[in-house]
Amino acid sequence: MTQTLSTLGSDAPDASALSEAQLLDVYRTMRSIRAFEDRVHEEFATGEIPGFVHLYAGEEASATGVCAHLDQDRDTIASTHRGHGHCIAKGVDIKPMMAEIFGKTTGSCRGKGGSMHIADLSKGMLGANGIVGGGPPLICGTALAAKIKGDGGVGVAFFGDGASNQGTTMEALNLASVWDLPAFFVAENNGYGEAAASTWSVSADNIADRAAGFGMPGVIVDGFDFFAVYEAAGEAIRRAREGGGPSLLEVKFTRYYGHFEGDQQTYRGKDEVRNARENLDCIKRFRQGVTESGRLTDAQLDEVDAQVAQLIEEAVTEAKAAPVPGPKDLLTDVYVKY
Amino acid sequence: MTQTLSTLGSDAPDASALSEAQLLDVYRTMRSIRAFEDRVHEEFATGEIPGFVHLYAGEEASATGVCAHLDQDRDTIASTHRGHGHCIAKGVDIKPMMAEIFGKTTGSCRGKGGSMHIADLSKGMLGANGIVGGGPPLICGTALAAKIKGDGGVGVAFFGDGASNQGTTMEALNLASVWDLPAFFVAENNGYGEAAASTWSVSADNIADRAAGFGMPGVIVDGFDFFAVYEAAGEAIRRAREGGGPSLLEVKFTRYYGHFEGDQQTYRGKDEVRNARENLDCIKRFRQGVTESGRLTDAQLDEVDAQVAQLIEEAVTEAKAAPVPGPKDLLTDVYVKY
Amino acid sequence: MATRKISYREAINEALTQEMERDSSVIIMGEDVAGGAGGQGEDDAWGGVLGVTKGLYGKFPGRVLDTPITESGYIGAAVGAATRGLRPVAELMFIDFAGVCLDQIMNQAAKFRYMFGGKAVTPVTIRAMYGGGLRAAAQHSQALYPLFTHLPGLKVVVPSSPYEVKGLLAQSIRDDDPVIFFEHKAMYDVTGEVPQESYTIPFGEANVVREGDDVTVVAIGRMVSVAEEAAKELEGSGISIEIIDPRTLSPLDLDTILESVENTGRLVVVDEASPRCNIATDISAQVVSEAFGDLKAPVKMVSPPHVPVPFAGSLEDLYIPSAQDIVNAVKTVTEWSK
Amino acid sequence: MATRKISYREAINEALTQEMERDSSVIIMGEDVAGGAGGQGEDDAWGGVLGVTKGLYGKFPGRVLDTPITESGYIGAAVGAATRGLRPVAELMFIDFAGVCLDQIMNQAAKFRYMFGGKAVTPVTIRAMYGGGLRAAAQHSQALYPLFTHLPGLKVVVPSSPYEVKGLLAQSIRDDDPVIFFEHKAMYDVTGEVPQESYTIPFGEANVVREGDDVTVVAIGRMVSVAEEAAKELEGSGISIEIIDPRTLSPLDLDTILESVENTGRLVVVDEASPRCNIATDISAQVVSEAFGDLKAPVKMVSPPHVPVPFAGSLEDLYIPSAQDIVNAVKTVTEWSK
Ligand SMILES: Cc1ncc(C[n+]2csc(CCOP(=O)(O)OP(=O)(O)O)c2C)c(N)n1
Ligand SMILES: Cc1ncc(C[n+]2csc(CCOP(=O)(O)OP(=O)(O)O)c2C)c(N)n1
Ligand SMILES: [Mg+2]
Ligand SMILES: [Mg+2]
Repeated sequence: MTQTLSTLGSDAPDASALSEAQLLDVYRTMRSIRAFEDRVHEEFATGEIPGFVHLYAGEEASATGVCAHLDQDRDTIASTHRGHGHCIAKGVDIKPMMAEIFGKTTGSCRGKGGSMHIADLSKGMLGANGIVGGGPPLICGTALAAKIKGDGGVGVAFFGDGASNQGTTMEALNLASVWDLPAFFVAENNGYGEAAASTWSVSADNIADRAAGFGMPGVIVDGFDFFAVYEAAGEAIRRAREGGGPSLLEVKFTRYYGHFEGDQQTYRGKDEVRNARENLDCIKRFRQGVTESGRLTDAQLDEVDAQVAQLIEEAVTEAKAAPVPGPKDLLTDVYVKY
Repeated sequence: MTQTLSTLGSDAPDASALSEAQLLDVYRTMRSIRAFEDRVHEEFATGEIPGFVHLYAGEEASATGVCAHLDQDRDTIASTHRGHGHCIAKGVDIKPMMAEIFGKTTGSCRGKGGSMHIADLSKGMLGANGIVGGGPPLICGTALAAKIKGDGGVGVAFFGDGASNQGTTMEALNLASVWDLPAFFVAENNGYGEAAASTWSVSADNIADRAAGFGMPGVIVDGFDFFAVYEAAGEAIRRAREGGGPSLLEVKFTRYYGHFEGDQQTYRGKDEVRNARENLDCIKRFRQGVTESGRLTDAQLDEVDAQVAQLIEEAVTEAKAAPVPGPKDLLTDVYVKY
Repeated sequence: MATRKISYREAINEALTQEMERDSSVIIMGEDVAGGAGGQGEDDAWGGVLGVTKGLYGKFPGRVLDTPITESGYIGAAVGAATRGLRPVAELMFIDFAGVCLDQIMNQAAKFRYMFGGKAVTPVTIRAMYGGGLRAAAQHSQALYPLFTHLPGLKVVVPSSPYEVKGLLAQSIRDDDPVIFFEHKAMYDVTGEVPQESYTIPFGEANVVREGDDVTVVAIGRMVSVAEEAAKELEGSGISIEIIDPRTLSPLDLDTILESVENTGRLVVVDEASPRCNIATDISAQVVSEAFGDLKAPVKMVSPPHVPVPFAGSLEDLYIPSAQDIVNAVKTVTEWSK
Repeated sequence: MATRKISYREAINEALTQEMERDSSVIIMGEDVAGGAGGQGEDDAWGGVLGVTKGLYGKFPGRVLDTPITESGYIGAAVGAATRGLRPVAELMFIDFAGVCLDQIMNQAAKFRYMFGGKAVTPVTIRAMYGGGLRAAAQHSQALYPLFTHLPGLKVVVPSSPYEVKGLLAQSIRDDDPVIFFEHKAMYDVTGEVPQESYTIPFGEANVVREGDDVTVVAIGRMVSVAEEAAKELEGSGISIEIIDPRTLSPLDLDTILESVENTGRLVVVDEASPRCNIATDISAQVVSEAFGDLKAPVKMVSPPHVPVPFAGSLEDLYIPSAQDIVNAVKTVTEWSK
């Protein structure tokens, strides 16, 4: 049942119908993620950011192409340890995100969660997750809630190639199918789970090949191509909303940084990242596509770049200046009532 | 990659080559399981057997057809809560089994395990298991041990249709494939996990359809047909022994009794069991096959029946007469040394 | 409120029914809780494995959901659904099965609120059977509530009678925090006076089951009735014990225990859980830390030995704390002198 | 034995190396312990996530196995392999991940011997990181050894220094029972004197780290060094504490603690685990039960508050028990009077 995009036919949402404003939004999202991650990379290197940090640079087209179809109210996503991109694409505010990574009271989670646990339920973002495979079962629940409420909402679980081998993920695929849930599973295959290659850890040729065993469509897209992700995701989400049940999308690409900040990456081929950055990059490709086709101008895009750069600069400055949590914060927020 | 038996080709072990003695062994095993289970059913009804008991009657061809290819020394099986058949087929002694079910010191586990935990490591039987999906990961380990020792041993995990949806089972399938283990996964699809139909709980048409997603062959056989199971299992086990990696076999049939003793089974279709008992039964079919082809005589088979009946009778009598464990048994056997 | 005698099982069913009637966001899920899906026989054939949810499926269409055998999947789904406005009651058949789904309880449900800076509410209730007495052996007889009491973010409820189970379950469902609700599998047929109308019993308020002057006996769950037996036996010796049922282990009403100890000067804690790091040690340590000056004798703990639960009835009866064990402990502390 | 200064990390690596040299049945498995499989870059790039197993892959071909992200799968495989003659050392990266594989530890490895009537031997060692201090937040900072100490059938080891970690790991690997081995993630760079030669430290023999007369302080794992700091601070006040490192929590050497308390009459237990049902409560309760008459003051427990581990450094530092907390507790018990 695994399909490549071309076989999807006329049902697919039409990326060429995106308006100028929508295209600018898409670009702003991808650029924001990239700028956010590049800056966190720098700040981490100076020792100012505590804890474990996993960067999403290179994978922007996935979060952006999927979340472009989602509402903040009725649609929920569950993310991974590599969650900044999903947060930004789902509309979580960037300044509190940055403050959270620095462990400040102004953070999305008041400094209690950090990079691995940024969440914003009010935006339908059910959290980054420190547990590989933690998210997919949760999404069966948010999809079930949407189905029972009948609000047309969809649940989307992002997970990595490594996570695709976790039992929790596979259970969620089966459960979503058995319960016929409005759920969408996005396998972000960036080639590695930590230092282990996905070609080794996934016993099928493609993660999407597992979809058939769970009675759902499985589609593979080029994750460097925003429009490909956008169309494939749109199709799956539309189907889910209309009661057509869950699907699995495998998005293939490469991550630009190490598994986590500090990773020397000697397990990778020498030119892997350089090649991707130079020849495949999703932002370059998007930019080239929309300018060559005359849908957007370089000036418009440059203006977005400048706005994003300024926002990130402010986010970092404000995050650094913000207060750290104090003794009384230690004991709050455990229970609603105890 | 799912195959039906006919497509396996000439590699399959040839059931027609089974000798008279071997055929009698097979029959003795199936008959022993049936007689054991029928008797446990009766004894349970009188209230003499404590705890939860799950009977294997109707499924004899699976345990027998698979274990016919296994050695006691180098090959290990992991079983399920419905484990009596696997035990008997792997050569665990019947009298200690019966005593175990009655909770006596003469039991296989000295009365500490009961029906759900009968084991005999000396026979390569790593235990019935009270946890659905508990066995498959263990078998990756026994197969790994065989691989590392290089003794040609194989690990076999039996599990039910319900267990096929458990993450632990699916993880084991992937791991066995990634590690290229001499492992064999036998999905015993008896139509139900407790009261839930497998057609509902398994999101694919067949459990074997999942094999492709784990890069291994998946084969379906008629579980009422000993010879079909024997040939399919033989092929998979031979391949595993020769370093050809793991496979998945789906054995389809029906269980004759309730999920556990006491189950009223109102969730089942009215004639389901009667039909299977009358028209599909593996023992009847085996008997008919071997007598019609002249490979065995009714007299030979009747003699086995009589011997089995006597063995079971003795087993029950001795089990009932055996002593229960006493106070000092409570604290032993927790650690090798503490 | 007018009461009538019903069983513990009926009391649970009644609480579920009444909560589902008053709040349409309450849903139920679990293995065969809706009777077993997809079969050819009757609807609502089972009501969970021991019949507790029987009848709910017909009363609340679409809100009583069978699940495949996929504890990580559906416990996770219950948690996810709880973050999106539902109040799921998930049945984890035996608490022993927490081994295959602990992450969704320990790292997801329990931690969301804190990790997310107080911005999540996860009103999920997980009902599970615990305890010994049914000859269910090592994997189906554990108490395990100490594991959950250890984990911040969870509430742990262990009701001791039909009256308690109804009121505490209603409170659990209305409660805004994740609750693990322990039902003793040997108590379903115990009957007691229970009001027909809906009522709740608040968390963190211990119940003084019996007043007495000489020794405070804190007992958990089914041990409350065993302590009551012991109280009767002790009447002959002229020793009067005060029995306290904490009802909820997290939160724990230490004050009521301390008040009693202030009066009696002696404490025995009776806990069916394995002896290391259990509730008996927890309460003992807390009382000693807070009220050492009140104590006239050592605090004694009555718990099983540090061994798995044995199958044979002769052993299991020795394993489970008995009235005689309590009597002995009470005598030890009353007779104690330096 | 001649010693030299090496790190905790190096001491672990050395123990693994020496045990693998002396016994060919010792194998190692875990995520990226062999460096990361299948990539285009260097072999042995990682040595587990924090470099502990680095170099072993090259030294022991075929005996150091990377795994996919499949904790139920490979922990189960380690357990299964242990029943078939290997001595697997499985790395569970963070003990927090026990949530996705607890069953194989709790219901399989821990219970085989008892359930099978003493006829199984399961010499598996599970190494895992625990503890706070690295700003790793709620899902990567737990101590959790109380959960495993609660479970009969397991041994629980928490080494407190480079010397201890080497000798205790060697013993764990040679031990015939399942061992959960806790390495504090903030200690890998701590250095200390360690013999080059192989040696073992027996289980169940506490170490009196420092002698003293006024208060017995039992401290676990990294808390031993924090207690040593406290001891120095207390010297000024003229209070001398005796510090005991239990080394193994199961089995627990209660006798050494009781002897010390007999002398000091006062006890403080320092435990980095969450406060309910933890080791501090366990040891307190056992000492009170056995040695109430020796106590001159309440037993005090120094543990974190009942909240998840916070991310922000300002909070985490408050969360983890400090030398000052120990000093305060020691003063409370020395100054205590009715
Ligand atoms: C249950 C669990 N196992 C292991 C880890 C450690 N870990 C964190 S991220 C990671 C790799 C995940 O790989 P993948 O799913 O491909 O996501 P990616 O990092 O490539 O985005 C691992 C092994 C974890 N956090 N949780
Ligand atoms: C982890 C776990 N979940 C649930 C159960 C309860 N349970 C015992 S047997 C069973 C049904 C198993 O179905 P299947 O795998 O098809 O095996 P069958 O009983 O049909 O042989 C269930 C749900 C269990 N023992 N363990
Ligand atoms: Mg990846
Ligand atoms: Mg079945």
